Amino acid sequence: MAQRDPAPSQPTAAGAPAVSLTIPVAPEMEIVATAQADALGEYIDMGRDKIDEVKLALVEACINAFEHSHTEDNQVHITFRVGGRREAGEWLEIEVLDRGRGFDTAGVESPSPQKTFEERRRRGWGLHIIKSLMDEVQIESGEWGTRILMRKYK
Amino acid sequence: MAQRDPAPSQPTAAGAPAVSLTIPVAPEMEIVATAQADALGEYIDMGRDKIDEVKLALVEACINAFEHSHTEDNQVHITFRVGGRREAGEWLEIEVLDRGRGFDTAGVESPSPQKTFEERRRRGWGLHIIKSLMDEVQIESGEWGTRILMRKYK
Amino acid sequence: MNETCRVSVERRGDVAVFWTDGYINNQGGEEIAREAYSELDRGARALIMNLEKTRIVNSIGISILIEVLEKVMERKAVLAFCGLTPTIDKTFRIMGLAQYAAIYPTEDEAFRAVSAPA
Amino acid sequence: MNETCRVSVERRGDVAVFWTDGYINNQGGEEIAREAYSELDRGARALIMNLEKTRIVNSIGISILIEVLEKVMERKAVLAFCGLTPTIDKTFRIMGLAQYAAIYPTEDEAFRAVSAPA
Ligand SMILES: Nc1ncnc2c1ncn2[C@@H]1O[C@H](COP(=O)(O)OP(=O)(O)O)[C@@H](O)[C@H]1O
Ligand SMILES: Nc1ncnc2c1ncn2[C@@H]1O[C@H](COP(=O)(O)OP(=O)(O)O)[C@@H](O)[C@H]1O
Repeated sequence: MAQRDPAPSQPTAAGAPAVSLTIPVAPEMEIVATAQADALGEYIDMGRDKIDEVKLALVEACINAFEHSHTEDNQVHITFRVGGRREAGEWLEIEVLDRGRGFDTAGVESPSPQKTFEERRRRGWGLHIIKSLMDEVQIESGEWGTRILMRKYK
Repeated sequence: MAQRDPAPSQPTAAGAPAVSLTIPVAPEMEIVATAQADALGEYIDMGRDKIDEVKLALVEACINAFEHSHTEDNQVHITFRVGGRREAGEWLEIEVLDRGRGFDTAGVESPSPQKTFEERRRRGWGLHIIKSLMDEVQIESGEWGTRILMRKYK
Repeated sequence: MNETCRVSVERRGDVAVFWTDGYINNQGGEEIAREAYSELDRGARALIMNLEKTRIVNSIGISILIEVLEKVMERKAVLAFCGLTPTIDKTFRIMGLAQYAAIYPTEDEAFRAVSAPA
Repeated sequence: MNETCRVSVERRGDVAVFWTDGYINNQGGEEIAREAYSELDRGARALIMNLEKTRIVNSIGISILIEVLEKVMERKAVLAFCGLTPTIDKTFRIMGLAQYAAIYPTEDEAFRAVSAPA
């Protein structure tokens, strides 16, 4: 693999117990990854519907990496952290990192039902869905790849 | 972390798609790990009962690492591979690696119901259970830590 | 790989009822679309999609369902969804699918609604 | 953390029926042991453990169940298990628990067996 700058590391929850998962770029591996979101959601007693929201956001982040990133290592790196004041955790945070070609985050056009139905531009909803379903989302992208950090409170 | 020899690497299934999971040494993280065995078992359409056997073997390998290894990095590294002739995979292989102090694998006494009940030595079943539930098991241990490689066919 | 969505269809007069089971991604969406177009070709006037056994529909899957919805509208037929989890319901609303297709809690309600004389 | 095993107990005459729900590890095992000893102290002559809502019992959990079984035998009471998954059944047989405790498919069968006059 070519040398590149490392991804910026600013763990918002340093010290929180982390579970890291690396999945290959392959069909339906995004669903395999959601099993971990499920297990950690249950670990902090997050409700079923919120866990489903987290799982869909994770699916969207993974399929973006699969489809758009052209990663060099053919992998997507996911880190799960739980934390908060109470022992068992108050939030679940997921970082999805690909070492792909990145994109201009400011240049992404916002989707709308009108564009979708009237102009028949049906794609382009992934990032919007992620932002709608998670409580906090940070997206960073550059030549080193793309990193989405998202958090959901119980 | 101190420099150590790396664990011997002899992936029996090089090239097979791998999912890697790192969990912290913390209560019930072994159950969080089983979610991945579940998902990958389902991915290759392994039957429910066999998946349960794989999950228990994984639990035993994790709690051994938690309890006995005194790992330096406070983590357990798990790699899942699926493979075989057919596209969707015929087996699930799990490698559980800790960077702990290791143990003398030849020196472990075999358990038996008699020792358990008559001599009241009730522990010491973990490795035996792993070997009973999985189709193939390799255990390597040394100063670098311990590595259990186990495979189950569909 | 049994995550792949299974689709079954039953015809009741000019209503076709679809049941999905599992993850709806591009593949699952295309499977649904194939079945839907074949029912429209066979004269179905209403399609009901019962998603109660599906917990995740990704945005690609939804984009295909939107394509199906557009075809349904072109044919002057109707499309109704039922059995949506709160998350799927929310996503359908975000993407505007709920503005053009009807969403009912249960299959019975969907069936009564699409069978009512216009 | 809701993986932790929940244990509930119901007394029927001198039989105590236990239901577990979730993973039985050291903590879950100790919870069961506490409840079991309290039932023995309150004169139970038979304990039935229905594990149908438990899919994993680890070897530490089993070692605690074996301790409970030994206490039960010391008191000349009996212990019966039911609702075991094939994997739990297999592990109980490997560790010899099945040689000293009875295993029944269903709670009814276990209840009939332990209630039968000796
Ligand atoms: N991980 C990524 N790597 C490279 N480009 C990405 C990544 N994620 C998103 N993008 C870019 O952002 C655009 C919008 O993404 P998204 O909102 O998920 O919609 P869609 O995937 O349907 O295009 C994509 O078309 C792509 O150009
Ligand atoms: N990952 C490990 N690191 C260090 N020692 C281990 C590890 N796994 C097993 N052992 C050693 O092997 C012994 C037998 O393990 P096991 O059969 O699982 O039974 P138990 O954990 O109940 O003792 C342990 O007591 C320990 O000394």
